[in-house]
Amino acid sequence: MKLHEYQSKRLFAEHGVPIPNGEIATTPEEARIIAEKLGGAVVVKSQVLVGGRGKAGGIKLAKNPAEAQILAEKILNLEIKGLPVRKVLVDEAADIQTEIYLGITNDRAAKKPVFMASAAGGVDIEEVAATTPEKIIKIHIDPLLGLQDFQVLNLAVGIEMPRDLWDQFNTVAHGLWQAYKSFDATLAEINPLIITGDNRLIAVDGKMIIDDNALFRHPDLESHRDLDVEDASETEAKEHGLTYIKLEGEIGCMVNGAGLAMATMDIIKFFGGEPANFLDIGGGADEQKVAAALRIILKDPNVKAVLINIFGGITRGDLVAKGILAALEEVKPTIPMVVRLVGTNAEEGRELLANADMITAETLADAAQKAVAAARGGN
Amino acid sequence: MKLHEYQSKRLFAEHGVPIPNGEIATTPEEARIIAEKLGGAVVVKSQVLVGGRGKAGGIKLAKNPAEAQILAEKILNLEIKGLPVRKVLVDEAADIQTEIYLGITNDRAAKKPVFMASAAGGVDIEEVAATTPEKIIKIHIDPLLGLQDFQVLNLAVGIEMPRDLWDQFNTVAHGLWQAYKSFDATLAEINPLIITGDNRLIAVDGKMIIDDNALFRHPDLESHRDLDVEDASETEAKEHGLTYIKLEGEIGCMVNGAGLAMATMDIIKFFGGEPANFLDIGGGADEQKVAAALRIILKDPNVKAVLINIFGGITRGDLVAKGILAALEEVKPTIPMVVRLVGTNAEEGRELLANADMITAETLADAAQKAVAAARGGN
Amino acid sequence: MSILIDSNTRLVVQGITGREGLFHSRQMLEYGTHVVAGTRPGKGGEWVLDGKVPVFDSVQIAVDVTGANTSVIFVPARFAADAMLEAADSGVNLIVCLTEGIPVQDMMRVRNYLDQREVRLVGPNCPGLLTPGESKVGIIPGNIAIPGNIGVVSRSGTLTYEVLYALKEKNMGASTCVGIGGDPINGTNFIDVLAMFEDDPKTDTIVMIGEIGGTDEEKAAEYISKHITKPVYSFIAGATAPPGKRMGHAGAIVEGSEGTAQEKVKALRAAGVAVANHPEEIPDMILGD
Amino acid sequence: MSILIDSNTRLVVQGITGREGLFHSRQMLEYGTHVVAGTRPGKGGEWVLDGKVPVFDSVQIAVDVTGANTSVIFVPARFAADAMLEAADSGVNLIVCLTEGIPVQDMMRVRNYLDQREVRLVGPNCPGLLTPGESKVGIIPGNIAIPGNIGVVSRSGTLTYEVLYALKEKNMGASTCVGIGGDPINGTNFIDVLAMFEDDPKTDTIVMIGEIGGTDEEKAAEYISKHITKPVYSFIAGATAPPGKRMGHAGAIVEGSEGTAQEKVKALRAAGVAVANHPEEIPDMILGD
Repeated sequence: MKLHEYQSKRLFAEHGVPIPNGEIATTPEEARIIAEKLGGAVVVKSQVLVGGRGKAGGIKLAKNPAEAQILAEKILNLEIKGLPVRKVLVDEAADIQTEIYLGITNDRAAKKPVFMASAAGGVDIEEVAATTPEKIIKIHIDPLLGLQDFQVLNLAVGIEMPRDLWDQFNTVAHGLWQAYKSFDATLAEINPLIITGDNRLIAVDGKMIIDDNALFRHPDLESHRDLDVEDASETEAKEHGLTYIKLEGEIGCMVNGAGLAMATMDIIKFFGGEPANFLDIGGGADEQKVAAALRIILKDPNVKAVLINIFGGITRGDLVAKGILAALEEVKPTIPMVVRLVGTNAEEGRELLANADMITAETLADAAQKAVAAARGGN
Repeated sequence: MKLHEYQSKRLFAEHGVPIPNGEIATTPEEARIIAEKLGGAVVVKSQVLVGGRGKAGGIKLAKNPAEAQILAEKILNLEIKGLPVRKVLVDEAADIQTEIYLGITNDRAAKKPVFMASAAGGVDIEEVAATTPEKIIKIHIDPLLGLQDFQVLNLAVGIEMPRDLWDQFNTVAHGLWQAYKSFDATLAEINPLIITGDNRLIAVDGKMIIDDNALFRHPDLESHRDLDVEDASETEAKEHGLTYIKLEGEIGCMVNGAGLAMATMDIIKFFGGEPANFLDIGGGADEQKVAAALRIILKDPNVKAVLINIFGGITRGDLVAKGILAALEEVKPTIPMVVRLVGTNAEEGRELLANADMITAETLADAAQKAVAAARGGN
Repeated sequence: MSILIDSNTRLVVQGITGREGLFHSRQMLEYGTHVVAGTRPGKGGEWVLDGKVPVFDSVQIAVDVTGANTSVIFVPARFAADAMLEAADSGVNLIVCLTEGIPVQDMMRVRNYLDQREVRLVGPNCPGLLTPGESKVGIIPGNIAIPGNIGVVSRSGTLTYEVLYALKEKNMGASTCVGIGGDPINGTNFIDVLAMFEDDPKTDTIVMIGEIGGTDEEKAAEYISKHITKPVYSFIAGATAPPGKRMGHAGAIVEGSEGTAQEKVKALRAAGVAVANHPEEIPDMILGD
Repeated sequence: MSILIDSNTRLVVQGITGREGLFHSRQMLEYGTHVVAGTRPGKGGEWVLDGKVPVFDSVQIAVDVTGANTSVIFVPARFAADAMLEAADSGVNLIVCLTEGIPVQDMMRVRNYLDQREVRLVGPNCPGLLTPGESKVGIIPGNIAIPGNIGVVSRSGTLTYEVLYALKEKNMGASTCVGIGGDPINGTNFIDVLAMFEDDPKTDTIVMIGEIGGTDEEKAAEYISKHITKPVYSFIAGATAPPGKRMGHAGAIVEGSEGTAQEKVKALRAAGVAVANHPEEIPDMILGD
């Protein structure tokens, strides 16, 4: 789950990272009132979960409260990369002398978190990573030991942080690590961490991604979820314990297991079709899940045929068949359905489906070819 | 540093361990008022840092506030194993069905903390440890990983904790571990942890010893120090960065290094004398430390001769000599002093002491024999 | 012979009283696996599966009483890290964790702790192991594979079944099938299993099923070119997956240009591996050689 | 030859700019030790000891620039755990920590972390190492020992000096002297060093100086009886220490009947070790044999 800039920065601040004074506004008037409270110049920043907000006009400097109101109105009317701007963060404008990049993420190859820092922080950090990766210092953190002071020192030396700021940098680095750790982040990033004219470090922008698998430990973060970034069908699928990703093709897929689901998409393509979605009903799927999955697939108007490929392991063929029957009952689809059941209780499942109006297949290749043919026939 | 029962229990409670309602009283009247507030029967418990308080009459059950006042008066007038009772803890009386022992300490051989539990808790736990050690379940905790739920489960199963109390036990065990860890304890102990008639776990008595070396991390705990348990001279020594332990003999010793200090005591004994103290001036001792050390030694009226044995490494002989001269100037001792300086800057030290009225020695054996003879001669 | 599990495997099932734990314990027992114990805190003393398998409160007791040497974990994600650590401290030498959805920071701690001990973890988020005709630890349906000389290793669950099933349809059997799981941090990787198959006299041919995300397949390719003398066949799932989308498995994230199916296929082919267009091609490719 | 340090030792001094660090770095340099670098965060770029030794901000840089292979730590107790971890991660293969008063929980974490790595820690709370005539790492005064064939290992600092000095007075020399330190949790124990001396062709005789507290001497006695063929001489300090009193060293606590001098002496004598009544007896005992 991605968190907004303002949410991320507040979580960092809880662990001692200095952030600008600022508040969230949902109307231009609120933005003005906040700017009045803060005094002086402010930055009005759209809170949407995409990159490139600045280039899209979503971040503006306002010299006074009246200007803050005008800019907030403009920004709140923006749509950035398809996402509406519903909130703006009004932050005290900072005196930026230097921009530093700081980030922690999981390094799957090392099986450890990796702490990254660069003196070339700011909007171009991805460019830096691509063209001059040696400018990004990386230090792995032992997950049992945690971040150590000497590692922060190595980061500070590596990015040539002025020595009089090392103590502040230590606080920021440990704060970021604590936030990463205590909120089960898969990414915790400050970009830029700025050095001000009066020699203070401030986290001007922040980003966190929380491990969805760990949200049970952070029920309070559930309220931070932004549904705008999530496709309605994907969200509905998630509520049913399914993983659904909409694609552009015409053959709807329902498969158990992510690997097999991808392989099914691949074989559809191999035989000349285009998958309409990725859909993994997961292990041990029951009637309700299967019915929900079929409803979600059939909602997509591009779908011309459906391929159901279930290889029973934890998932049982009979329960899948019952789910299919229940969904057919409810949705009464008019497009052709190809079904292939193999594995645990597949026999029982096939018997249950014998009377339904479905195309059956023995092999995956057979199923894919039949689905491709059916989708063409349905045009 | 040893903590009192009430201090330990409060630190446990900060980490979620249930303790009885109760407060500290320094006068009988306060004890009555607390008992009134608590209502019902209370236990009046002397707060002194020695074992065997109950057998010494330092723990009494009072049926009502009036009785609490009378008992508190008695207890506050007690001296237990030489220590005055200055405070009593007035706790709600608990309905004790079962007494369990729980403790965490450092196992130096395993280089890990060890969590101990026994169903045979209460005052006889030391007897249990000595005669039926198999009744004490021990589980080592990885210091990097910390206490895990499965380990608590193994403790619970090991002491046959009733299953309906496992969740409560988990809270208590983790609370004790957190207290041990976050306060740098070398011992954190609940004895007894009781099961009440209505099936609750309560830590009725508690004990903590804090690692003196870690007190810099816990400046707030300094106020918990009880000076009664510390010999005045030992405390004075500590303030000067010295380690002094008073013994019963007649030869005062000043040595650098604990091992050499012990060896010096041993050799005094070997040659027929008795050491009056252990005194380690530590590494890198300077003038001030040496002068303080000599003053402390000479305060002991039993001392008939002093043996100064300094083998310079970090400690420099010239600085030691200057310290001795400063102390002699101030204290003007009348008893014989034997001095042996070897190692770093020993030459310079010996030159400085050449004019002082002291007996010198080349070897440790020589020094010890001269000190023993001098102590006898001085009788 | 075979790798990791065989007829000497004595299994304790962590979470045996749950729906999945019980269902698959019965399947394993019926397959012939020596399921000697189960655990569920608070249910020690009960017996399950028609009185055939005793339940203990902890793995330690199960190991002490029954001599279990392998553990399989069916507990929910939030308890899985503790279950793996418990198994690691109890004296078993193989832990197979099927649980899906374990927080990645939990897995980093577990993996770094396990690396200090003499115990192998397979998984998590995997279907487990099958040595056809001898032992099955996990949820791979026993009837989709027959004994043979093909070693199968895979990051995917059901995709593995496809391959085993396709092999069986051509009357080809497996020595051992190892599902290493699709999570970004796991206990056993391709290279570990490739090395075991290379040393296993029962295995003549290796099938490796990968998918997009990470660089384990690329590393495996490098290892194969240096250390593996037996023929290797492969399929990589996810050629049609759009970049930047998370396809169910936490591992299957394509970041930048790293870990695409195209790259993995290229690396494997460069290492002399025959890569199939779809999983059902594999048996014919092996027969064709 | 010798153990742990010799003329190939290239030393980085952590905390070189402090009073003790600087004083003893000069002593080591004058003794002939290759003091190639020092560290002090914030002072990287300076030079100390008459411009002979460069100061770096971190051990990593010091190692990268100077090829240091050994570190000695002079930093205060509250920074010592970090300093040891820093050294362990920087690529040196020997860390000698002199710092006294390190919290025991810090040491447990450090020790358990170091056990996962290929690095040896000597200390903390120790006087360091001396290979007479070749190299000195720590604070053992160089002029109190001469080269020879006696390996000395000790938990105590100044007591070790007594022994070296007493040997020198009889014109007897040491191969290497190892101060393992008196803390309850340390990096290297008696057994580790005994094994090294046993394998060291330069060492013919071993002197082991113990003290009350813990059971390391008892374990050493057991090890000696099984594995050490060279003659071992010993002295155990603390026979007159009253039980239950902490004698300076955190290790020197007598709990119950465990770890008394009497017990240790008994165990050592049972293992064939000659135990002296006081340290200055040792040279004559060796000469007498």
